[in-house]
Amino acid sequence: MIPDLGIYAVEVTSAYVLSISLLITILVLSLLRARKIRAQLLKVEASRLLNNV
Amino acid sequence: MISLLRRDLTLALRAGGGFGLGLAFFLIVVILVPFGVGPEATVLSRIAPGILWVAALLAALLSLDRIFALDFEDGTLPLLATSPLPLEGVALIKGIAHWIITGLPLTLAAPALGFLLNLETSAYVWLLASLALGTPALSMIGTFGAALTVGLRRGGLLMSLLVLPLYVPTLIFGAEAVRRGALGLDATTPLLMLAGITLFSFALLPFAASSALRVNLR
Amino acid sequence: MSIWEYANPKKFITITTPLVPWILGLAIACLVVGLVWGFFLTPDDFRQGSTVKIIYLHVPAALMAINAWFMMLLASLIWLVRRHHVSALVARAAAPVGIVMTLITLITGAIWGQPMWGTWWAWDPRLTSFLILFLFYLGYIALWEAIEDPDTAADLTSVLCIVGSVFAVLSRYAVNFWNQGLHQGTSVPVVTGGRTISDVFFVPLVICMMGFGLLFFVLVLIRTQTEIRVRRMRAIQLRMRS
Amino acid sequence: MKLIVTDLSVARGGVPVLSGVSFTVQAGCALLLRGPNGIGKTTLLRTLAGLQPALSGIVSFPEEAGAYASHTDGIKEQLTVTESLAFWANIYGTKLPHTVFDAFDLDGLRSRLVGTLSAGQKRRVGLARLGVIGRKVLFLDEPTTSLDRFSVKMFTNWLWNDHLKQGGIAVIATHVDLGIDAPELELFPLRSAANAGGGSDEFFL
Repeated sequence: MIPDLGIYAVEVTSAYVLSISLLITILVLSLLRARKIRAQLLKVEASRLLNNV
Repeated sequence: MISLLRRDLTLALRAGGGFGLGLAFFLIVVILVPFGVGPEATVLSRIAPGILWVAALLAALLSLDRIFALDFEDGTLPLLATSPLPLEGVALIKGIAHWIITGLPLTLAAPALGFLLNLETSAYVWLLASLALGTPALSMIGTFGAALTVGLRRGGLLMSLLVLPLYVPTLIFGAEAVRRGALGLDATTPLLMLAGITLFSFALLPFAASSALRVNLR
Repeated sequence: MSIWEYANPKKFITITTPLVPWILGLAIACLVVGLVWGFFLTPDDFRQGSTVKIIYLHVPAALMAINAWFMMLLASLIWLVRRHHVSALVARAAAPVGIVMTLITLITGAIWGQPMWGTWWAWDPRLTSFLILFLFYLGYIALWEAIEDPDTAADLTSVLCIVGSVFAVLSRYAVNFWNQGLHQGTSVPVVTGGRTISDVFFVPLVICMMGFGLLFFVLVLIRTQTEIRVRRMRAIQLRMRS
Repeated sequence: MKLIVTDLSVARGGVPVLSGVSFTVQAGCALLLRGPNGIGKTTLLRTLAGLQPALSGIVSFPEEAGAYASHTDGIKEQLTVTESLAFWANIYGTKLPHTVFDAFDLDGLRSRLVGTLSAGQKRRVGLARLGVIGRKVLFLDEPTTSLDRFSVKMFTNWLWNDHLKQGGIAVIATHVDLGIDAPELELFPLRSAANAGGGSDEFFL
């Protein structure tokens, strides 16, 4: 099933690997940052309720 | 408006740093290049237009952040903002002042340095023309960059990062005009484009610069 | 529900949170289908051999890189005109995604061109204009990071984005002027609508484009939500301190 | 010639600082702003002068009549005293009134470079600028910092005789007792509540 990539196999695969890994990194970084900030926000909101109460 | 220009020029003259700084830097960069590239005349003459233009660009960039920073620190900017002189006028005058202090000397000194890089004789006219048309654009775009970063801590470095991409069209057309001049080809189209960029910058960028100033004065 | 409903950040979050998983799933599906189809099932090009398969990454990424900048331009204009807080944050959120798309375009473009041009980087005009776009993105993100007060940052970056767009388009044509260009003609000329590539290559390409578009959209949504939460934290802390 | 401020609220860095500020200053009168440091005196003065937008409320005074001056008053070291004042006169399109030199006791320093003056003398040149620009409504932020007692007296004389007597208006934020009888506005009660609305951050709360 693997297609015969001919003499340019290295180029094509490296392009795909590099690009897909870049996409995955930006996705993972964004999701991690989202979770981290969401956690911090909950902590800040909790402390805010404490102060106002 | 003229009084602001006159004051800026007298300040630059008296402070001493103004005129000499840009010119000295331009001289040093052009002289350094052969040490890096090697003395072969053919190589040097081929890259001379590019070197002269990049050196002129860097020299203009060097003295940009002083445009607003001095007035920002000693409180002149808020006073100018509340004066009858519109901020757009202030930005325009600062651009012109920067050009007279840095751009003009560069343009006049460039042919002399052309000899160092043994530029083709036919290119000197085009070098003068392209610098005369291009350096005002460098000053005005730079003034916009300076206005953007006037209040920031390490604004100087950030300003270079913001301004250099904006310089690319001017650099391309400027160096292209000189290169075509050197080869004896007709260089009017790049010169026209260069003049277009300069006129565009002087027409619209003062508004962008003044809105950035207004935000930074808040 | 008019677009200005999204002005309220809290409402923006409540509306977009349920959408994110769906769009993400759809984006990944499109990408997988498009790339697999393009990589495995399409024949080689007689001239370029298998390197033509890079088209499925290069063209969509390039499209997204340019659209990202124009979306940021639109968001900046909305911010300047309507003081619409979310649109300023959308512009800030889109920049890193845009810069990744530009990076992918540069890498795939260089790799794709290497066999034909003989060098890894041949200063081809179209690739070079993406290099310049990369510098614009860098400056834009750096300006956002350099300013503490969010409102000042939003104003200044909007002005930079508007001026930058004009000079980016200018550079696009200056670069063409500067080097005749070895780039392949546009594969999908939007204006003329005609196609220079045959059907068998075309369908996976469109799927890949949808995949990249959806991925870009969901990334911007996620990052915008995060920016809103950062602003919310800052606001609460400021109020608690004062 | 009146300065009317109705229900003004100002913010600093997106957080409301003062709200509900209302007062009217008739021609020939001054208003002293009192309040602890950081209450928002400078922010209020900058908003009145138009350097920054207010959150809400209206500030009304005749067009092109306002002028702002803070203790950093834009003195260039390399210009002489006359050149500095002439510059500001040109900018504001007024003639350089020679009375201002003796009003601020700068007569002997006319051709001296500002860089060679003492701190007190520099401040007097800064304040002399107010006399030169001929603006009726002045917003002064701590005008008397680093001024010796004698200079403060001179400034108040100028303010009283050459400005207020001629129908001028002045809003001054200061801790020093200027010795002129003018109403005072205590800003402490006007500071915004912790959760006051209107700040650009309010969207995010």
